[in-house]
Amino acid sequence: MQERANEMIKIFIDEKPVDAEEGTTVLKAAERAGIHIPHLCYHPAFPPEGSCRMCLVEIEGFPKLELSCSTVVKEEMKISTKSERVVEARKAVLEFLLAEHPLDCPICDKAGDCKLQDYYYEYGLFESQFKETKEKREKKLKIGKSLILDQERCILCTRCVRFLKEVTKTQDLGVFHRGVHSSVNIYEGTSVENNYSGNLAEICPVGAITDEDFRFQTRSWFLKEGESICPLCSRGCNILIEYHPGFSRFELPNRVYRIKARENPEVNGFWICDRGRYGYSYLDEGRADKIILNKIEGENVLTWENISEYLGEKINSMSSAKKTSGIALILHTWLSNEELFLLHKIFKKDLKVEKIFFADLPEGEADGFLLTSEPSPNRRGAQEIGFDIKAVDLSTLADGTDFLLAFGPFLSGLFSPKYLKGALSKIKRKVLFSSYSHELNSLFDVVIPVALIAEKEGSLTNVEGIVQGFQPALEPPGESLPEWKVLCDLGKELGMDSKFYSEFPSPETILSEMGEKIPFFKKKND
Amino acid sequence: MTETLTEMLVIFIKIVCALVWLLALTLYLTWLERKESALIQDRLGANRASIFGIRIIGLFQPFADAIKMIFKEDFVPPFSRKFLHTMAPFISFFFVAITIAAIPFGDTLRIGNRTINLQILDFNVGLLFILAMLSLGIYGIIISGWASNNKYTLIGGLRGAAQVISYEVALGLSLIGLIMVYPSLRLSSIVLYQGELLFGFLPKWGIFLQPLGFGIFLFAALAETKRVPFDLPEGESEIIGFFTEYSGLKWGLFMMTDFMEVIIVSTLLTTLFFGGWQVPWLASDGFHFPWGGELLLPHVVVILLQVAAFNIKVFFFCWLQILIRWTYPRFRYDQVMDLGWKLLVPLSLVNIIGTGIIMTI
Amino acid sequence: MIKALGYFIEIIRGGLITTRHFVVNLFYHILKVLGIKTKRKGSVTIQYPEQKKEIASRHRSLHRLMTRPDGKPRCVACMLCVTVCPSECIYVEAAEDPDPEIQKYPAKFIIDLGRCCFCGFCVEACPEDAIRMDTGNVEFAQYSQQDLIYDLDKLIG
Amino acid sequence: MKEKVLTEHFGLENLYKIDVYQKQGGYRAAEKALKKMKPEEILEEVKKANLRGRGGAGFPAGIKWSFVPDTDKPKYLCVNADEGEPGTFKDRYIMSHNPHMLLEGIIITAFCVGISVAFIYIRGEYEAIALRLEQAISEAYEKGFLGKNILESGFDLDVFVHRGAGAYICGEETALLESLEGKRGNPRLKPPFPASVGLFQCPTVINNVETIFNISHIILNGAEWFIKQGLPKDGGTRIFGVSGMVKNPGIYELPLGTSLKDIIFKHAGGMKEGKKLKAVIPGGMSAPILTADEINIKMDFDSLVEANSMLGSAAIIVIDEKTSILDVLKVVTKFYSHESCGQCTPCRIGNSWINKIVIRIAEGKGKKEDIDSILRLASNIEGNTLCPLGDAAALPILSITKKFRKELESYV
Amino acid sequence: MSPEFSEKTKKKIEEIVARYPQKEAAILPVLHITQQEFGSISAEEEKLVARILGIKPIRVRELVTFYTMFSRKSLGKYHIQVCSNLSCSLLGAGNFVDYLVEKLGIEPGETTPDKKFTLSTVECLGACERAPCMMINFNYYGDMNPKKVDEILDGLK
Repeated sequence: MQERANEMIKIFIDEKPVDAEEGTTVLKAAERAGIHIPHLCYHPAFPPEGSCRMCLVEIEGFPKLELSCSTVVKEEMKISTKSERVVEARKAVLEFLLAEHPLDCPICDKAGDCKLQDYYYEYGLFESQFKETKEKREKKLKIGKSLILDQERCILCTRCVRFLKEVTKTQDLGVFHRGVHSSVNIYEGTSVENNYSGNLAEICPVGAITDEDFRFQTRSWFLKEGESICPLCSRGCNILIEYHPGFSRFELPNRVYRIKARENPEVNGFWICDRGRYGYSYLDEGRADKIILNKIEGENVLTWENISEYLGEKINSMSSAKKTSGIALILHTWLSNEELFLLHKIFKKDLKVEKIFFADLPEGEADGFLLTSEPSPNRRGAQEIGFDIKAVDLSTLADGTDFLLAFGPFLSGLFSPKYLKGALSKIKRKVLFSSYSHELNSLFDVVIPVALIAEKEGSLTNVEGIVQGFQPALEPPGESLPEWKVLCDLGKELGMDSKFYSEFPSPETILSEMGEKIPFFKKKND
Repeated sequence: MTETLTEMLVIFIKIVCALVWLLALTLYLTWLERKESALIQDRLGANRASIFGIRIIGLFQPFADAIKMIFKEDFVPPFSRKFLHTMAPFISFFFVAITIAAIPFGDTLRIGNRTINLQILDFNVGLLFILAMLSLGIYGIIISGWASNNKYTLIGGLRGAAQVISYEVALGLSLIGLIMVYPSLRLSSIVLYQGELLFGFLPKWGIFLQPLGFGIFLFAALAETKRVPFDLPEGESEIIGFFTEYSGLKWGLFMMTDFMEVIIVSTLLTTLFFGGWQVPWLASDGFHFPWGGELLLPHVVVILLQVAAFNIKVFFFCWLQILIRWTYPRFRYDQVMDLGWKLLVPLSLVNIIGTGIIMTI
Repeated sequence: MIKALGYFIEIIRGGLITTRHFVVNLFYHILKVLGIKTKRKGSVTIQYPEQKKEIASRHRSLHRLMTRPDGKPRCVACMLCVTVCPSECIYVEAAEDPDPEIQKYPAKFIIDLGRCCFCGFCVEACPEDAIRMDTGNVEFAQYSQQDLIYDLDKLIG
Repeated sequence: MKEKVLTEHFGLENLYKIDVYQKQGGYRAAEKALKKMKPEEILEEVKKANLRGRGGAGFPAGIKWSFVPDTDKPKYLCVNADEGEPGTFKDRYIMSHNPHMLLEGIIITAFCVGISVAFIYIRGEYEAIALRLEQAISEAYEKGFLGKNILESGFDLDVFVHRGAGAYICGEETALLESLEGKRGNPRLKPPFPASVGLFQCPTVINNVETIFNISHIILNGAEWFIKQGLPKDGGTRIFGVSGMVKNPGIYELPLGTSLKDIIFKHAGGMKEGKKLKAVIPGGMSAPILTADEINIKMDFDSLVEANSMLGSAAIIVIDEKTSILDVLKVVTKFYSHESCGQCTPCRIGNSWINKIVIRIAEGKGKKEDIDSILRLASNIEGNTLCPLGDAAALPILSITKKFRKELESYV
Repeated sequence: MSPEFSEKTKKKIEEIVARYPQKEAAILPVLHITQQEFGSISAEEEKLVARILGIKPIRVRELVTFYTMFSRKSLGKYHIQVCSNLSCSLLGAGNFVDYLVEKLGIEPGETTPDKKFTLSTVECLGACERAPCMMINFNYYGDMNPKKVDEILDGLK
């Protein structure tokens, strides 16, 4: 993205005229034109290495096959990526790679998204001629807190070595020995210990480096991918959530099996930190899936259809003076821009509620690269919308409050249960929107299960002020639904500007409305 | 007094014997049906039922079936006419079973100075009685079809009624010729007539005097039994029949009725067309062969021979009916009706006229 | 009329055919009862529990899991059988084997025979020849569905 | 027969000492270049002389120098003395005899291109020569031929000897640079060529020892004279190293275009112990083999290319009739599988694979298809690798297997 | 006990390091010196070199395993390296190695128990004109034959 728009030149790939940026490589130009050139050692994040020899292409005027990952395009260059010679060369390279590569796909976690497998299906499909014995190497080497290296599977693309050299600058891995005995290894007594080690397993094109967290859990072809944004810090890294849609007959222990980085040069490049990668248990563990009714006076059963009715009735029944002083709100910054905007409009602007607090996870430590210190994905968004981010003060909160509307499970992390119980018992009506079944839930009259960021639509503003939209990657469990739905209905219910809320069938429309009202959000989303 | 009592005892014994004979034959007809069909189809047939490990080629199968049927749930559909639903199989069963009363099993048995007719009741209108009883059996079908309160059973019942009534006509008409030949409705007389010889050597059996009548009667009787190829009322394999809603013993009764009808038809065929208990050239004192020569036999032996001959003939017709049932495919409903009304009825009329012409000549 | 007569003849012929079968078969049955051995048999019936038809070598019978020489399952929990199973009746849970040459073994291997359609795809898919359907056992009917769920021990044993 | 140029005074005792060398007219060329000539003139002269690189590829040195861009970055000269090619020993020989001639060439080259630091990358095994070179360097410093302000021309030059540590691949220029930078000797991607981005990311000239040896003679005697010593397209004499089954193995400085037969039978004294010639490897082990029938060939770049071989480092290895070609193949494949750096897939795995096949054949477990396998694998390596080592391995294997297929088949 | 260079060597290393614009570039000369000083480059020495040059030990290990001249095992007093490449093998290097193996009682790559000799076969030593040749601690010996070897080795003892 930093690259200035270079001049476009015309090249020919497989006799098809293609526009390419000047100075770009053949591989990138082809990728842009939708032609995939197989490659193993090349990774867009690193300078070309040229060692795997998979990306060879035939270029008119060159006697040898040229590396597409390093050859720079020139005007009128005629490139052929599928000529017989190229395919033969690819086949040859594959044959060499597979000669020394163990055939343990059945036990390899990479099987299914292994590049070597893919290319073999695409270009190989030969009978093995290799009758000699393969080199014996270390099969199971623990090289990091959750990484396992299988040197036999390694094809020496050195992506891992380069990653540790150029991204984390820790240089934990090296290539030892030479020739066919070359192998990637760690120095004894050391290991890959950094907050980005999980990326190694992801960039490894074969199953040489596998992730212990995912090791043997399932097979990758069962998994489906959903795009989302990591909510574990304010960076807002783009992620892919890989989940298992389940078997019809057998129950699986969990839905989400791993998180992968999704490329976004503006935010996270190609990487995500280990916290975001391995901290996905929040998606499955302890989820609430039913509306909990602890204390309801005289009403019938609450469902999602009549929650807004219930809330609206409770708020409307308060005297107008009490509306501003009697209502208290506890928010958190896992709410999307749209939800915060609706909350701001309803409670701050229309009802003029003053007691609005934010309960979030306590600050952590930043690592100087992607991970930020604030584990709140939308703090910046809340500020831009106009919230004054105040920490929860229980005495102020309870003082003269009749109606408490709380969001999120984080309250329990901030105060001791006893203290919390004492303060909350003074408040007459308490409603909680939370995704978890938590002991905190018992302190509220009604607990409404809500969807997490991975399960809803909306947008988040990251620490740098980039507004990123997201779509649901997973189905919310049980009765859970996103908050914005109930907030839209509540707005209508309160009748202050019911037409205004009626115009919001989706977060997208809310965001465009936000753009109208708050210049910060204008056109940031596209 | 004692005379009356003895008379009653004799009749009672006769009833018991006839019923036991009928029911036992019915039971074993089920076995026979299975075995015969198996032989026809190169199979083995039922041979598993055993008592203490003895399983003589499946002869205990009928008992097993009976036990099974008795212990099966007797399910009465909640929407049915319960009383009629329960009654129907008994009606069917009763009217078939009662026909046996008119069938002569043999000549008069003489024990001392007492003569015993080997026939429960020697009606003078025995033939009419049998025809009447057979046509009354249709009530069971119709009632069961209707009382089950099921569209399909009703259709089955109606079909059954229509078919049986249609063939009743041909059946009755086919016998007119016979009555013209043997001028009696008394079955024992008919049998006796058949003991005479035609042209001095050929027994005067109905088959020889009334070949066409025999054919019509055979077809009509087969249709009466409602078995393949005339099984449109039940159509076990695809059409849903009148006893769909029956289970257990009541269904068993329908099944038994079915087989009993086979036996009754066989006895009628034997009695009317094959000389009943008559053995060719056997008189009450022994054989008198037409080519000269005699074989004199004691009275008991003659009676036993006659009863055996009757049984063999009945048995043959049972066998034949089962063979027919396992050989031919089912008629279409319109074909059944066509056959009855358009072929058998006119043919029987032709038979009557023909018989009349021949007799007057 | 001639046509009808033709039908009639055919009908009679049909009856004769069945009669022939009846008589011939009866003859052989009687011979058998009398203890006379004949080449031809009266029926084609196989008396199942006592007599058993030889199972063809390609017949797909009850599954079994093969073992390594040391008795461990040969299965490496690659889950290809799970993937290929059209009735989704196989469930595998992998676990780490301390032996780096094996690495992966099935901690759970469950086949729900109640769902299995015996297509044999799992056998075809298995890269380790760990699952076979050659036991020749076709008599594993059970009174409850639960008893048809076979786990690792049952499949190996 | 033309005169010897490089090896002219090799008979002299203590030629490696600066005094002796100077007595023979040493450093006159350097003086001439630095005092009387401009760098452009030198470049012009070298270009005119058609001096082709002596390392193997035969790229004209003058053109190579002209690629060096004019930048503010420091520029480097690397003298490639990593003589690893089996059969080649000329550099060791000439360096040990006359190290000063190399230094003189370095001075002129550095002056011409504007270089102030030169590294002599010498293979690790040549410790004695490295010491001799270091001694010569210190002598040159003392005499003012190196160091600051050489010969009052305002030109500074430092020369260092850098010992390799046993890696054939470091003879490849980019691998040499990597090795010099203290990394594994893995070849770099080209482009960028070392002339623009080389040692420590700076423009770098890399030349073979023998190439640099020639420089002083070109400067001293002029390009015309130099061309006369050889062929018009390919100036100068060439040092041929003859080894193997000959009577007199050693180096022979001869003009390019001398016939191979003459070199073997005339100069090297013919076959040892009256053995029969079987094959010749004409340019170091990576050159395709020539059979006994093919030795009537002129030894220059183009003639050999025509004969599908190459001049390479002009190291002639003579193989006699008694030697089994399988043994030759075994040595060749073992060498390349041992020396592959392990970077590119075809070279890393292909060479070891071929080696394994050859060993298997030698063990008597070969099959007929194995020979086809060798051919297929070798041709798959050829042209598919980053550096020329892949080709260097594939070519001899291909040529040996093709030309001696019958003999190889007799082993399977 | 981690090893340490002598003061003299340290100075020498400083001098060498000063030649290169990047400290890391001096690693090969420094490793040569290390090998000379300690006889081998084991993990401890690797760490020492890494510390001196300010790089990670793993970088040193990469080089030590890449270049064949560095030995991670300690060598004997005399390191006999016999060329096994083409020119030498043509002239009987194979027999010559066999002779040495017999004489020293060790296989190539091993060291005699008295730590005096280490025998290794190497690729071309660049002395093909004197084939078969060998090198004992960087001293070349050419035109080898058993008799000559005996003389040389006896001279070393």
